[in-house]
Amino acid sequence: MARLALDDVTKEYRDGEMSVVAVEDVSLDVADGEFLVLVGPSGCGKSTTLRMIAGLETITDGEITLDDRSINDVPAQERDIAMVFQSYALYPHKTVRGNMSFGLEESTELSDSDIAETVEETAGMMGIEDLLNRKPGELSGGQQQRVALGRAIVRDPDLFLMDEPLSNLDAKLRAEMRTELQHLQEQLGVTSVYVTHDQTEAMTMGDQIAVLNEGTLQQTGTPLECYHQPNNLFVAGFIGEPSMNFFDGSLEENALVTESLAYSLSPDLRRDIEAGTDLVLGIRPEDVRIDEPRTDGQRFAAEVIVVEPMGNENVIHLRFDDAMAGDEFIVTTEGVPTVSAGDRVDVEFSEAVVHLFDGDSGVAIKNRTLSFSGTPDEVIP
Amino acid sequence: MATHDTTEATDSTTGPSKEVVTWKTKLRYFLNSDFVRSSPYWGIPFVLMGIAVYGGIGYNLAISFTDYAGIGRPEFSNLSLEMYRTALADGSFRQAAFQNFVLLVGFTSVSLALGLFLAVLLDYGIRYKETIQTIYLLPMALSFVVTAQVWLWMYSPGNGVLNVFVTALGFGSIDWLGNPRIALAAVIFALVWQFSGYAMVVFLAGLQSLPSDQFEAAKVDGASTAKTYIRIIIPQLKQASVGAAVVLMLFALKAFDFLYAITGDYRPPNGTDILATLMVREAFQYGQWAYGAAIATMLLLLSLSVIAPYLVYQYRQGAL
Amino acid sequence: MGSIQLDHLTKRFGETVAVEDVTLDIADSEFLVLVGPSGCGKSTTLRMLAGLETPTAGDLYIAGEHMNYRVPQNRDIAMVFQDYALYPHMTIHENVRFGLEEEAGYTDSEMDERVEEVAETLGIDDLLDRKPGELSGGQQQRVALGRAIVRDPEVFLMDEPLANLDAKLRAKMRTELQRLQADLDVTTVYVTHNQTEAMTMGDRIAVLNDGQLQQVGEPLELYHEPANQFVAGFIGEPMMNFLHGNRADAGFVGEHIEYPFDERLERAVDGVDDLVLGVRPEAVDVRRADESSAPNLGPHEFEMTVSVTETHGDQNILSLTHAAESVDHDVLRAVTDGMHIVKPGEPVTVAIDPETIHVFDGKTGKTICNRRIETARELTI
Amino acid sequence: MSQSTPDTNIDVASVVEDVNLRRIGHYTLIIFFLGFFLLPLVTGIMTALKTNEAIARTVPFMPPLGGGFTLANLEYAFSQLSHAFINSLLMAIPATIINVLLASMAAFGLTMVKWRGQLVILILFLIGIFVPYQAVLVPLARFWNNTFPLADMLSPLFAGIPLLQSYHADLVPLIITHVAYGIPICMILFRSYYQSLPNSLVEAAKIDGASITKIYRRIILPISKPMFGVVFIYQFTQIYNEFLFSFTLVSSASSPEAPVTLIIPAIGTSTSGIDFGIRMSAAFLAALPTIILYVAFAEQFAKGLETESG
Repeated sequence: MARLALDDVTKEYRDGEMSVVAVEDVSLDVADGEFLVLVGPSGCGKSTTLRMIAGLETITDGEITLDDRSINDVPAQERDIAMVFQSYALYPHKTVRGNMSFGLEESTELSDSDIAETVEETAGMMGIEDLLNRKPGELSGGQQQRVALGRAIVRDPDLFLMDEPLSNLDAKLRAEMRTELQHLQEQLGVTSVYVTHDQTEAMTMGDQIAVLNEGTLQQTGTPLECYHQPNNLFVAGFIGEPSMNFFDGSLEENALVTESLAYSLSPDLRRDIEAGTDLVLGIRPEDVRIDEPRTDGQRFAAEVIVVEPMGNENVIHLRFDDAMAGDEFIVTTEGVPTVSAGDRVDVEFSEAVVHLFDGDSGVAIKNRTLSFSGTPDEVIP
Repeated sequence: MATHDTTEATDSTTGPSKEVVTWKTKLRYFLNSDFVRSSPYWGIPFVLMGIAVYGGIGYNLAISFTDYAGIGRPEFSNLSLEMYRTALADGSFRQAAFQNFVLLVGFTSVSLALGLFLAVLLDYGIRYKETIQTIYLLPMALSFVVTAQVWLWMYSPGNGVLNVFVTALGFGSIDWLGNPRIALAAVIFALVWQFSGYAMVVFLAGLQSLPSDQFEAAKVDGASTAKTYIRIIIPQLKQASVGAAVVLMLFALKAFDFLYAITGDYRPPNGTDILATLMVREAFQYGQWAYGAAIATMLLLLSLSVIAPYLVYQYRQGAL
Repeated sequence: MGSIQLDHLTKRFGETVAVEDVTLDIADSEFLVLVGPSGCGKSTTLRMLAGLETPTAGDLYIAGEHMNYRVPQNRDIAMVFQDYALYPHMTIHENVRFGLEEEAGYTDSEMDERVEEVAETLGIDDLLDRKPGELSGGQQQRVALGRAIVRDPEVFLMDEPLANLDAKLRAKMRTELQRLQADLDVTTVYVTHNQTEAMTMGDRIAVLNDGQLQQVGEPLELYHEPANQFVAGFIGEPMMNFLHGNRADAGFVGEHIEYPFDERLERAVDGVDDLVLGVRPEAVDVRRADESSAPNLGPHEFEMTVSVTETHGDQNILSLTHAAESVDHDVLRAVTDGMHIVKPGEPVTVAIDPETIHVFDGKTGKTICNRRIETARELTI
Repeated sequence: MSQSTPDTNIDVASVVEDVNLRRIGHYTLIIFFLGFFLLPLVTGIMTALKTNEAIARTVPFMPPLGGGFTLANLEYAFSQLSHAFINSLLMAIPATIINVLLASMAAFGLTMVKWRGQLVILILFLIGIFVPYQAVLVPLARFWNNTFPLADMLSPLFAGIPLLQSYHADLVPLIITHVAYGIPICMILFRSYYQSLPNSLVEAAKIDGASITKIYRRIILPISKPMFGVVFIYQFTQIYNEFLFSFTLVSSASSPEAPVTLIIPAIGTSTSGIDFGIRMSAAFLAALPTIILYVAFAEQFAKGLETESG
């Protein structure tokens, strides 16, 4: 049980004259029992951040505290954390039992029989009790994954760290393990930090998401907060699959004018924006409505380029008449596709669902209005 | 791809074939196949090597069954195991075999242990690693003959380096190579000096092929550096140890060059005679060709008894 | 032209049967996707087409000619490998040109011209002087395509060509590949284990499992009318829900729920006892339980509890357990609209329309009846 | 280490001290072993540069001071060895080149296709590495001396070639012998490299229409350039340093065709014992080519050894 905090943590790699800042002034607060997902493209500094928390990298500047105690100078061996590695890092010469007992033997004073009991109990929980006497090389990818998790859980640590633990599994197994990991974390209630580059994992698993790019923190929030109320263009584009559609343009009179369309903005919206400001219009593929042709200020004629049926939904690639050949946008529709390649259709960008970003800084000016049903309390604080 | 597939395909054609496949088609396919086209590549070197190695071994074996002593041609009409019986009854043969065994075990185990120690020493984050490794490995670039000269001087009973140290400590000088009771140990020590660098390189490669997250996982598991090496890292070097041990043992069996070069004579220092020197002496100094051949055959069997388990091990590991 | 026939094709490696009695006709200029889990024999089938493996039995025809006994060099095919297999010591220009050198009827300058032409089509013309090691994954992938295209072969073979790309790039290359194939009009056999690629790219899909052909058909045909339980489970993400149980007087009695049959289902299951019901997650309707205070359930409605909610933004995937049973056994997964939030632990009412039910034979896995579809036309888009 | 905060000052200090102590111990061991490996070599070189008087009176590994320094021993050793150097190189260079080429071809041929029975061929190659040469010495001597005296046949021919002497013909059997017995180890070195190449490389070339010969010439040969370096250096060192074959096939250390290794054990011996000044000079000169090669290509050398144990 622990509360983890990072306070302006920076990591700089110096090599002679060269200096690379991998992580810059990152501050995070992970409440006791919370599941935090660090997400971002490769090279964004998420793994470095995790490794600093683990004690595998030193900290250039800032402070990491666990339950208000600074752990900057505590060696990894004494931090009482458990980590699941991307490659699992199982010890190939030891049996599953040996792998799971090793941490207990090295970091606790438990007797051999206590260790054996704890290991068996955890193995039972993970459904790997039949595998205890096998070596990692004899196990399938999914089983190795379970053993790696079991090895972490058995130590009952203050903190779980996971570095892309699902990335070596195939799609089906990954989806399965995703749900299982969530079940498990809820059951154990251990504070966890989970690193991934996969936005789906971030969205579906995290209590909180921290989005990193180029070493700096872009946004922290609940998954739906990051999805519906992104702080900036990066978060808007990174979270969500297929990606949000973006149209670059600038404010002219009462409309946002881009290469291929003039999107009229309501007076309310354009009141605080200077004319001529560079803007980016963003709209999620599922928020675009496709209709019979009938153009007005927020409806535009477009041509269907490709239809990708997925069964439950369809990904439709469209292009505005004036747009360049490669400049397409994407719309998703549900059920059976009603349009096919070559069709001419109208698309509607309702003002309620569009996002506006500053063209220079990428900062969000307006996010979509939300219309949740069900029990949305807490998903957006 | 594989040729045997071709034959199988024709044996077990089940469905109705829409087109009659003639033997000509199949012959053309066979002649076009990678198997036929690639066979000259390995075939020519294989024949050359095969004649030299296996032809040689066979001929050697044949001679060992005769009583050929260098006069005329070997007489193959009257073959017997006489030479082998003579050898096994001969005291100097038995002594050479025993000393060979001591050399084999002593040299291999000490070189492995020292090599492992050096590898761990270099593996654990130090500066100028490349340079240090190069120096540790330097003796490997020398020939047995040169090493022998250097150590002959080191062991020199007059003012060799070893005796300089020994006398400085207040002891009397020692005739390292002249004393039959320590000569073998001195030879082993010199060979260890030359070959422990080799074991180090093999272990180092093994250490570096281990993913670094094994170290990290152990660290997070709470293990100290020493514990990590002992419990996690070194047990995983089994494969490397087996490979290095085999190569070292074969060096020990072939240590003839070194022993010859120490004295510049067929007879090595007392107490260091091994099968290889005995064989060359019998055959080339005394012209006892058949007897030499018989000793060589037994040396070969000894080598095979080291290699065969190794090959089986490699095969089981899927490394062949 | 480039049509392909597989006639009772079988491949055995010693005792193991990799491909068993596969018969398949691929029309000229068709895009056929071979899909299945790893080890299902799809790559072996492709390698037999390429001449890299010899069939154990059966016959293989490309463009009407018998191919069993022809080395790959003489087959007039091009192949794109998963690892791209670019020659690391040659420039991109030399890589693309290598195959042309063996084709008759090109002068040196014609070859260079052809290489440049292809490079331009693929947008790699400014990379021609570089070596493969200097290119990004996406660029290497294009070069691999270029090398295949340049020879203008009868048939393209592709072995998981997108597997090494990240998710965003993969989605992009997917549509690009489709367009390219349509422009070039060359018969293409594409191997993947990814059902999304299969659904979105193939004119037709052939599903393989354990070396046996399960079903061949258009993407939506496989989605809505699977021939057996394997295809039903393999195609579609999230996966179809399966409920195991038996035939009873009232209908179906399973481990967790009882489901009364309507007339259509009643007729279909006639005489079969061991049953598996299938229902796609998007066909499961979830309402909050307290919307009607008295639980007044219809015959196809159930009380359940949400165990895990995965928020994707545009949709939510709910894992549901039976209200009366323990929490750790999920019965169903359901997809709800992104704006409809249901939290873990909430009681819900679940409705499953009998029209959407698939029924499979529990012993053989064969489909007994598929869901009802409005019109046949819907499948042929 | 990381920067310290006030309340953890003491901890940091003790941690630093601890680390330093360990580091000092660590480096002390490393330096001790540097001495262990270098001392005999330094001793040899120093002795080579000393007058006999200095050798008798000074500590062997100390550098020669003042009048103790001389190049006479080296000059003498060089005059004795100069012919032998040419012999050694005439033998080692062609043998290595043929050896490496044949081995690469064999390795390519054996990794190209998988077929039943291949394992037998492979094992026969592997055993070839480990066979003690004593087991073939008697046949070898008889073959080149009695059955097929190639050297005698070639020597009139060699007499006619400029820069070569008729006795150089005696090196031809040695070259062939080295090639034949060197193929197995070199073949295994190449094979391990070819096996690490992705299969798809060769398959792609096949589908591109390339014949086996073209695949070897255009794909495999250029890709294995680094491995050629490794194997060449490894094998050159082996052949140059080899003693037993020369000992068997060359009639004596005083023969004109004797390579360097054969002469060393006999050099500088007199009735009064061994003249170590001359002996060390000769040993140093003999080792020089391989030492230079080794220092220049240490990485390739180590790579060859690593792969050997396999």
